[in-house]
Amino acid sequence: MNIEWFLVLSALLFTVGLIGVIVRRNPVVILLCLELMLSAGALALLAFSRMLGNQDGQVFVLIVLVVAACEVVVGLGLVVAMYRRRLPLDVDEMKELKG
Amino acid sequence: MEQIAFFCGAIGALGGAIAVVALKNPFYSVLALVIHLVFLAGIFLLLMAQFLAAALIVVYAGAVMVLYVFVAAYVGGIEEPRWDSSPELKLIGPIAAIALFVAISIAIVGSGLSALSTTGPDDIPAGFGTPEAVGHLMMEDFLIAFEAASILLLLAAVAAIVLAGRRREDPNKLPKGGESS
Amino acid sequence: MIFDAPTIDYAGLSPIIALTAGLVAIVLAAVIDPIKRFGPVLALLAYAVTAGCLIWQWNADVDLVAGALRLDGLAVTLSLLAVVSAAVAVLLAIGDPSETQAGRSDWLALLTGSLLGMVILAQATSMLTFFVGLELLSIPLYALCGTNLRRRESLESGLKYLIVGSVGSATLLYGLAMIYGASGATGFQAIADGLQAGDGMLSDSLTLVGVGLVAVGLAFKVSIAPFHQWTPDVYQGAPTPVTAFMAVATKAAAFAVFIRFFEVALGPIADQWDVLLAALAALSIVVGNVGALAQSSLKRMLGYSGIAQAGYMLAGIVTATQAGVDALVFYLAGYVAMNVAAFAVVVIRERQTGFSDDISSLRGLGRSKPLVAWPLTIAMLALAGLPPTVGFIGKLYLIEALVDDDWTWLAVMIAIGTMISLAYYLRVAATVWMSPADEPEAAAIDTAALPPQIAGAQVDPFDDPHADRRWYLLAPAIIAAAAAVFFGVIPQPLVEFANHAGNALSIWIS
Amino acid sequence: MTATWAWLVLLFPLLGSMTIGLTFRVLPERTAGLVGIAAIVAAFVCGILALIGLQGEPHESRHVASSLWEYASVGGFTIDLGIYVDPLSIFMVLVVTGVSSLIHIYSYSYMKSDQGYHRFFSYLNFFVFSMLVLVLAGNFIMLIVGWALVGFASYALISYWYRRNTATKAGMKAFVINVVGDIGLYIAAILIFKNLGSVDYTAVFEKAPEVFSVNEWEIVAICLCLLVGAFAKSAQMPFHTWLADAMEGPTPVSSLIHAATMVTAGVYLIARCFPLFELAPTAADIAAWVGLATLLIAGTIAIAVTDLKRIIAYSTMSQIGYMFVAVGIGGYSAGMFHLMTHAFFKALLFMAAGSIISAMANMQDIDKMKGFRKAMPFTAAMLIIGALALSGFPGTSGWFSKDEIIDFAHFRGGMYDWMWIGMLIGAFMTAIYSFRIIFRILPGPACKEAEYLEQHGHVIHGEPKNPATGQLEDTEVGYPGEEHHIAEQAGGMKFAMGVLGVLALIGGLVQIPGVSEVITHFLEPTFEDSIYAGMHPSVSQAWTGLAEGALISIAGIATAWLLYIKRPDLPARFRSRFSAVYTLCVNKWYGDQVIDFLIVNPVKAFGRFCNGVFERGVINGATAGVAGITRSAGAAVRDMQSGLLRGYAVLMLFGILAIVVYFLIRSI
Repeated sequence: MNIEWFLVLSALLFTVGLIGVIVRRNPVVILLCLELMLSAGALALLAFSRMLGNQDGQVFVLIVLVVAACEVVVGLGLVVAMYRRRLPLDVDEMKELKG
Repeated sequence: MEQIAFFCGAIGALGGAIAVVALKNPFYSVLALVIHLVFLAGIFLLLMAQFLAAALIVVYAGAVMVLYVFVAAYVGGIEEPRWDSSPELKLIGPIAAIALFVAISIAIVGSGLSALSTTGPDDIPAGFGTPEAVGHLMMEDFLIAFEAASILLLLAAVAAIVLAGRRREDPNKLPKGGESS
Repeated sequence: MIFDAPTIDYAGLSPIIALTAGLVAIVLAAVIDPIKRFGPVLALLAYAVTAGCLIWQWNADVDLVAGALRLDGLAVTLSLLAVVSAAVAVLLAIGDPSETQAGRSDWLALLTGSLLGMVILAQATSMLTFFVGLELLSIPLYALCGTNLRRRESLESGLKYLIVGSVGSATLLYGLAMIYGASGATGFQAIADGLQAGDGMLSDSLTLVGVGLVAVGLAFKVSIAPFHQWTPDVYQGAPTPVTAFMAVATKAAAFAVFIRFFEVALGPIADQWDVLLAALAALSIVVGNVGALAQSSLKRMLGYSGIAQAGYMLAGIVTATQAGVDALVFYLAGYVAMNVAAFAVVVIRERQTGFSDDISSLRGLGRSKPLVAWPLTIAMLALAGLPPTVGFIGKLYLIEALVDDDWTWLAVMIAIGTMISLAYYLRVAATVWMSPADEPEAAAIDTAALPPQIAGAQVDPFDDPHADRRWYLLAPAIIAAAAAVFFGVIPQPLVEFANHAGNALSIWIS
Repeated sequence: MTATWAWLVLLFPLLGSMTIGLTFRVLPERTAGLVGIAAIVAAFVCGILALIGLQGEPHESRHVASSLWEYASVGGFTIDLGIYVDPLSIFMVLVVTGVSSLIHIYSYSYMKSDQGYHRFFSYLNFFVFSMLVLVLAGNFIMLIVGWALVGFASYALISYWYRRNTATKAGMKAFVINVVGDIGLYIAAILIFKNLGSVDYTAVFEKAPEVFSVNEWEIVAICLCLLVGAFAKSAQMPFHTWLADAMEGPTPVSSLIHAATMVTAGVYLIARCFPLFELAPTAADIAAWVGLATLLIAGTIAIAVTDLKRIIAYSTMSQIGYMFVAVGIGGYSAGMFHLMTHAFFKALLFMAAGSIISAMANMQDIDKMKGFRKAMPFTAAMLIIGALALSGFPGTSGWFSKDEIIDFAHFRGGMYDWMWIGMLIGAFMTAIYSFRIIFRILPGPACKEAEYLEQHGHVIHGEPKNPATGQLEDTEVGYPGEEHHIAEQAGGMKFAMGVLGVLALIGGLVQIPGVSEVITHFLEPTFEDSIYAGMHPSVSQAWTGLAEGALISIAGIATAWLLYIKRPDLPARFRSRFSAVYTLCVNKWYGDQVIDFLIVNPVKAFGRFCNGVFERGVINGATAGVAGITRSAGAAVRDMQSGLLRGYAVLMLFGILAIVVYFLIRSI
């Protein structure tokens, strides 16, 4: 299987994640979409790692997984904090700051 | 055989991803992401990343997704309203994103890097992608990144406690309705 | 397989070790109540030791831990700037609602963690350390922005920052992956070698798109237009000590890696990316300055101004010369002084006026509280680049470096941007000095001078009418303002400082 | 030694400003004033000592570049905190410190009842310091520093009465336009450094002829950028609108900054950079033509407006127009000479105007002033001296200086003859508007305020009103105070005006063609490398020019007399002596009406047009246009900042897309 295919798939996943960030309003779902974007990056790294026969990319992906997990934890923490404060869980309602 | 595996994996991963974006209920979106991750792990295997495939399933699809499920359950499955404050974003956003996909694809396909149209070298070292190999690299070449990642996990835990933990202060100390709007 | 442990140069690694030890101590202190009160002391101590290690290693020029990090002039100088601004943030946060609500030690742990990320980032010479350093910098900051849990704006800014920031990180990661693929390496020097060795990789679409995506990710971190939009919102919504830290230290660290990645790893293809960065710099100058014109919130105005200032600094990278890096580091150092002075005053005023950072709340400050008014005025004049402040010299250096490298048009953009910026900076200075004080009775009780920001709250427990007499708030403001003037009159020490950073790159750039 | 004195010139005003600024809580008010005066007088004395030192040098080495310390250096770029002392800069130092000393003395009395006495003197000293930095600068960076500081000081002083809305607005306007000029100067300095590798005057002027050929586009661009700076600071078209509004500041400020010193900085700049301008004659010609246009248009406006201070302000623009013509066509010493005499008589006119305005309880409309001759004899005398000098009456200082410029244009011949004619017309208008002031204010039956002053011996205390809007003023922090001061009763004012009066009368004697050409000789070391150095009209030509000037001036004064004195009572006299028919046929038709029809009305109409359509419409329109573009761009930026997170993501996406596509195209 050519490496190009993996890369195109990763580009597709990246795009889908980006679309999700743009069209969805629920912050939890947006966090999921961010996961998609990061996993697209991870897939690209692994593809290149395979292509190069170099395992640096694999370690990189492991780090990316950790980072993604941390991002999720903080993001969900913020969501919970907002929920506790009875703020609407809708990014379109977060318009306190603008202009 | 490999092609079939790849396309199955690709369709599954992509389908899961699209389902994440498309499903109205965040609870289902989380489940869709789990599906996506499972198929993605399969693709990882095709790329000879056994350890990462396992890590993705165990840590990610397992642990992190549980966190999602908990939060989704805690805040409730809020269905997004049909009404949208800026419908034009729903139109131009995806169009631009698809344009970006096309551009990146052109960059990949048009690249002069000849190795891209191969399946990668055949003479890869033995044990490529095994826990042992990755672990060695991590402890030898990328020690700092590894340590920093562990500190990051610690900080994420602290952050979660700060943001979502129950306040220990006397609630009376804080004015009620201290909301700015 | 034999385990082949990397050699560790403990002296070179000492700043990171000191900071990590400090972080651990702070986290542990959170558990022990009697020590908890001394969190700020602990944090300051840790920063002092870190700074001491950095100064000790002033002349270091070594690769550390298997080429993951590199401690050299650039790393030392920019890490010092980050450490200084973190120390200021600790002082400014004493008694701040965000710190109190987050639990003092936890808040400080997050801050220290972010600082650790910055120090790592400033030394990063591998894509992995680059990425993990950037995330270590950002993720605690996302949380810190949301730590004023009672305020809707704070949580909103935290979530906004997290989401937009993660999009930026994902883009960066994608770009790094492409460069990894194109060059076959993760170390910066190895990337440069790999790109040069590869057949036509210097202008390959894969390389260049990767460069573009990395540029986006970094531009996001230093708030360069059009990736700036989080900046005003987050600056305004975040607790002010966090904003102060974020405005200064993030820029220092992100610019460090920006310089390193672009000048070292991508140095061979400088002529491919310089026009793009120049365009981004020019756009930022315009967007930042124009956007700041009609702001009424001081923090928001500083946010926009930060976009413009980032544009000025980015111009230093565009040249890909040592003079450009010197100018950038000089400007950054000056920027630390000016911003610290400004934000310290904002903190003081916020606490006195029920957490309003509206520019009108500065009215008559010059008469009633000259000790607070002067630092703010100096900060504004310095940001505007008026002589004899450090801002003037900084802009001059940038312009000189640009002109020297035939980027005259960008130099002219800086000049024009500076002139536009006078309008809003001087408006603040004018409000401080020219407008009459509020009605005398209102002036007596400062908290009543403005309607409380928080509806329904009789007295905010965090209001502090005597904030202008707290040494930990006043000292940063006065010292920073004095530094902004001192280095404007006698810039040579700061020039040496900047040269030290630039010299570290002398192998790679002219 | 010379350099040391020059440094001290800089030091004293700075010290004065800081002393007053820092000790305003403890220093008694009058002491603050005295400190301010002492600082400037000390600077003046040091200036004289520097002059003596400089004159002691041999002719060819009369220039000293002194650097206090190397301010900063990076790469190949060093900035010295350096000054350049040569006859030109010393000349400017003496004019600035001399006139400033007198104006400080004047202000000591004039501002007596103002609440912000300390602030005023601190600002004023700071202004003098900035101005001295500007004229003593030894490189373009110091020049920019001085240039910016002067603009800042001017802004602070115009909006000195900050509770007056109109004053703060005027200050802002002045600042914005000055900033446009600063950009020009900035860019010029950037280009100079780029092309010549240095910003030091000596190095730049030495290298410029080697690097540039005459009228090469780069040197023309540099000079045009310099001119933008010069035009903005000196209120030349199209950057002149701020000056009239700047009259919102206290009268001593108008006198010092907006007549005698700051506004002449542009003239100084061109004279200082003459080696560059001589390499770019196109730019020099542009300077001269713009000067000519300004002097004509400002002259007509001065005839049309009725606000006393604004008339003088427009006249300032017009006179600076003369100086621009002079330095633009190579008559450097003539330009500097006019700069000096103008400083004398214009400062004097403003001071006298200030005295009158005080007596009018801050009313500034000359239509409401009448008959002050008896009530304020001293002020009246000074006003007349000032007007005589301004209109170039034979024997006064303005006669010698202005006609030297006019004559030089004629001497250059060719297209400069058109300038010569234009300037003669301008001189005629100058005489008309300067005596319009005199004839409106002094003779005739006393108005209410003059009468009150005459009878009671002190000025009337009207309600403090803003002359522009008619709103009540805030006397606490925003007004000259409830008590007004006039020269007749305040020694300081009288002294300052007296000295300036004498200088305005006899100051021209230093430069009588064929007799004593002090200024030309003094400035010779600076300008000896100029290509115009040897070019002088002969003595007889010069005297012919002076004679023409005298005729024009007297004709102008006579016309003014006809228009503003004779006409009002002309009909009455004729009605009593002659028959109605005769009156109608001869005098009314062939006398006033013709003049009215042929001269006054067109001029007035043109003035009104300039003031109304041109100023308000075109210039303000352009300013507003630029401001509007900036504002709408600001609105666009802010609109995009909708707070909508998804919007941000879309914008980021577009940014990413643009960059990726850009690189894709590059990679092909």
